[in-house]
Amino acid sequence: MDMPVKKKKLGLKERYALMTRGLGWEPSYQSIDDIFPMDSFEGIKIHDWDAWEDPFRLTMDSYWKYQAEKERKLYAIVDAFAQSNGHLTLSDSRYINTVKLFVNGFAPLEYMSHRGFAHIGRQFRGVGPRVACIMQSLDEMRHSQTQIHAISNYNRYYSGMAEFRHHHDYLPYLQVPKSFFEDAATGGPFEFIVAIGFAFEYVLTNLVFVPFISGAAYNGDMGAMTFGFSAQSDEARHMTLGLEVIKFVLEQDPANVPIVQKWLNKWTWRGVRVLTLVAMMQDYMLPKRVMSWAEAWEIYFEENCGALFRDLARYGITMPPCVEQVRLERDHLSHMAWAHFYQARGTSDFHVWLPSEDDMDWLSSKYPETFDQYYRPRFEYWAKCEADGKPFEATAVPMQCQVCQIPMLFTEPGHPMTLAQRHVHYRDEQYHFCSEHCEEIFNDEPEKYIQAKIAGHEVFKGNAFRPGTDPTAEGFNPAAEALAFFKVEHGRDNGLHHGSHDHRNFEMWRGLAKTND
Amino acid sequence: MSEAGSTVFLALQANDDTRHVIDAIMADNPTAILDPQPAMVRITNRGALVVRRESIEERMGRDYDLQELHINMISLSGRVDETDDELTLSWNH
Amino acid sequence: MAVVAIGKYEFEPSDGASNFHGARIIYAGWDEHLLFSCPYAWPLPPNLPFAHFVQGPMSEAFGQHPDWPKIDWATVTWTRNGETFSPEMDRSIAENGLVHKDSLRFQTPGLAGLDGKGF
Amino acid sequence: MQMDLRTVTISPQRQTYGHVARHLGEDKAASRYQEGTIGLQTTGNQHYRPVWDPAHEYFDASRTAVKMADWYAFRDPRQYYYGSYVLARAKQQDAAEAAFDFVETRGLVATLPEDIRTAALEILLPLRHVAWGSSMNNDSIAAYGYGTALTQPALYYAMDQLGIAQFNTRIGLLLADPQALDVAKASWLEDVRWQSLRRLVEDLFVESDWFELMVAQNFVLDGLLYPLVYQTIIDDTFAQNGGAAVAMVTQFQNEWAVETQKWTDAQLKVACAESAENRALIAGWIAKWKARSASALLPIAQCALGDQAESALDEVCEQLVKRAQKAGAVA
Repeated sequence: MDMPVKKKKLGLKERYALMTRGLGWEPSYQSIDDIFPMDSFEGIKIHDWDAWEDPFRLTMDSYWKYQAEKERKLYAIVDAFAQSNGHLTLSDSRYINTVKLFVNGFAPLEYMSHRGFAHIGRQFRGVGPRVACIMQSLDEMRHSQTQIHAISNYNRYYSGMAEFRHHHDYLPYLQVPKSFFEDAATGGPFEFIVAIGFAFEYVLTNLVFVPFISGAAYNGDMGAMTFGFSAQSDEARHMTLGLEVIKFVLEQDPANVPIVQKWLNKWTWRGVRVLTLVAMMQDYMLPKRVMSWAEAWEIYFEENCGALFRDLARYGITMPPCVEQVRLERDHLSHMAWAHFYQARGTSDFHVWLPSEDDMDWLSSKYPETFDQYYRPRFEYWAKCEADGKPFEATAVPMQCQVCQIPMLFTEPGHPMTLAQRHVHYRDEQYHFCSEHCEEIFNDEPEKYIQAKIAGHEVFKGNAFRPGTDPTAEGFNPAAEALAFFKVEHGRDNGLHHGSHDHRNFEMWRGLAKTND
Repeated sequence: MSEAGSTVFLALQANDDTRHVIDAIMADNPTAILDPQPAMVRITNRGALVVRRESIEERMGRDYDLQELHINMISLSGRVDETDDELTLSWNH
Repeated sequence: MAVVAIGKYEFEPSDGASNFHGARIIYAGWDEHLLFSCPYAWPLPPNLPFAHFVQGPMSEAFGQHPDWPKIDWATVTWTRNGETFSPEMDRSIAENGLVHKDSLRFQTPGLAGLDGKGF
Repeated sequence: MQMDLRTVTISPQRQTYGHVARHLGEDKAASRYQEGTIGLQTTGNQHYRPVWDPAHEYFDASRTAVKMADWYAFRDPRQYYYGSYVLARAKQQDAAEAAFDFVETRGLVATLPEDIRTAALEILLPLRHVAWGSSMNNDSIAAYGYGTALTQPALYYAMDQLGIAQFNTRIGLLLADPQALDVAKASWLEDVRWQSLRRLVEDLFVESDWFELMVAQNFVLDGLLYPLVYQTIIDDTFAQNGGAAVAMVTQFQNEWAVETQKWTDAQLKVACAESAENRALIAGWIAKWKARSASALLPIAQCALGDQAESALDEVCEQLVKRAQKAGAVA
């Protein structure tokens, strides 16, 4: 009998190549263009799919093993946090509103990302990128579910989360993240991966997860901290994929450069506009703060992405022009947003409050150039209105940007007391924008953005009424009917934090938790 | 504008598993800076950051597969080059 | 520019005038009054006198501001989609030439928000 | 002093998310599977048409001819959400790892009769391409299907098939060297024995109705292939002829097939119970793809079973017909 021969151990790269791209073949019974019909119409030219460098090289067996370990840890903490009524150890009940924003605004995007990566994981004709994309699709399913599961126990005790699925589909402010992601998903496969895999994952998710989740830990939310960090451990892989895609596409053909540059310009801007919600969450909604939005921007955009764009310069890629405006808005963004959500609180599904004296001192120390001069007076005036028993509230329907769908609350760059507006005619119809960058995005693809379902307009068209509603009936109240259609429980889900059911319950429960009587 | 001047970073959860990993990285990258934040650490370095399997194994006293890093990794920047023995983040190419 | 698509990509605009049951969407914002975070939108009947728009929906929206009752309407200036506009108060939305999705802004000389600070 | 948390006075305001409660018919505690599945996909207010498919909404139930009043009538009997899925697979992968280790450290490859080793390489290595095809087709279902109840397990199926393709690759590396993979690919591309099957797999790549794809790939093709190859050929024939080592390292595939059939059958059953139209469609698809799949698998069966091939194939076809009948998929 032969002696078993000790085989040469294959290196990681070689072995992974056999395990992935070795699986594909050149079809002959069907044309390859019929099998992969969607990876060429965008004008991106790929000459050699084999030039693809795999980012992290996880085979399915290692994937199952490591991911199972992450899941075991995560659910042990989620369970322990729920079983011990961990929500009562939070720094302050206001914190719970960040959790509401998260499940309403973010968890459904993770699901969209899962479907989007499943789609492009079918469409690229290179095996390497397909494997990387379906693995990311699976991770994104994980993120959506771990967020829903970790927040499930909050939902049992507090308002504003129970209808996250319906709210995400219809509630006006949530059309901002929803339309953002649908814009990417309805783009071609290459645009999607540049938008999400690169601009969103690489450039922006650090700004969502790292400071915010660190903030969750700081405010005593072990559940959110755990899903956040656990999700980020996958994001590290995703960012590497995003970066590889860009490098691969740019190296394949010089004609790809201007197309990619256009997408980078568009998606950096689209992403930063959506991050308005995160800026506000960081500066105003975390009772105990880790770092300001401006500081996070410096670390994760200026430093991190600066290095990246320097690296991409050799392909002729430049920093998106919108970054100039983003820098000018950096010290204004969170204040403008919170001032808006404060007054538009009737149509939100989370509670708002005015910053306290301490909060405002912190804000003015972090934003010495802007806060005291432009924003403190507004908050002080509103505090006076509240003290007088006449809290200020805006009830009219906001005018929205046709592209980002954010109410037109942004000011002219460099002119913080002048609201910005841009305007175009297209096919006998006029459209309005919050900025020249949103206008430019519209002008590039008007046929796409004329389809947008602008939330305020949907109400006026009668699309925000429940089936069977008769708007001509006596005493018909369109605002109340719209809230009913949105499944916002007026007086419970929306309004001011102080004195809300959530606030009162938290204080009562915490009181019980801290005493023996 | 030199690429060697750009910073790379690796962020890890701060827990018992990563203690030795962090020690190994700091030992292997003498110019690296350790930035502890709530529940995490961020290690930054100019140019490149190397994670070596052997250095981690020495400290852990057991075999270590570099892919175990995935369990506790939070974020990174730079290009990744991964072999059985080393994981390198850098802006060099 | 046209959308780069795999096939014919043409759709009716979601917000065409005919979808609003006869009303026209009109937007209005008040300059130097950033207490109101953004301009607002209303579906208005084309035969609504402009004065009724000001005294009705606009007053409801902007009336909370202490400057509102002090406005001298004779001195107010307006823009429409960024261009000078001179509405006649007793004429209707349609007679004033306002079309679907026009965006109005108005300036109130001498009234620059609380403490003159623009909000 | 002890600080009691008097949980009795802390009463939940609700038990689960609103859309989950409405689907369950009452507000009661829901499982992680339910909260992570029911109603998770957007159904309304979609903003833009895809530039890659302007004729449809991004999520559009009309991408299949099957019609359902409620796409969440489908249910995964295994109740897999991501966490329970990876935990189950990690456990199986542990066992598979142990089997590979056992075979390798005991030098069992050297004890394999040469004809078994050759037959295993000739069959299992080209099958990694078939598994990869199944992975692609299930990824299509995950991407273009309607409702998380169906698309979620389809993605798990796609990942499982990738895993199986990789296990088969490892078997190649265990029984031979990397060149064996090239030999197998050449045989997949040119050897006449594989061409009907390759044609079938490539035809499935261009099948646009995702439910038909699910029937053709998962119910029919994989439903015949797995019992034929991993049970009849490997577990029975090889194992009885000194090839137990091959059976050890394909345990994952066998267990997977048994487990996954339950899911596939349950989906067909729900769709067929919905309407006579669905039933007729599905029965037609089964008939159409069964004939093609059986004839495509015959040369492979012959390669291992010789003149026993036809009867072995008849037997697995019979099992498939029984499964179809049980699911109500008869016209």
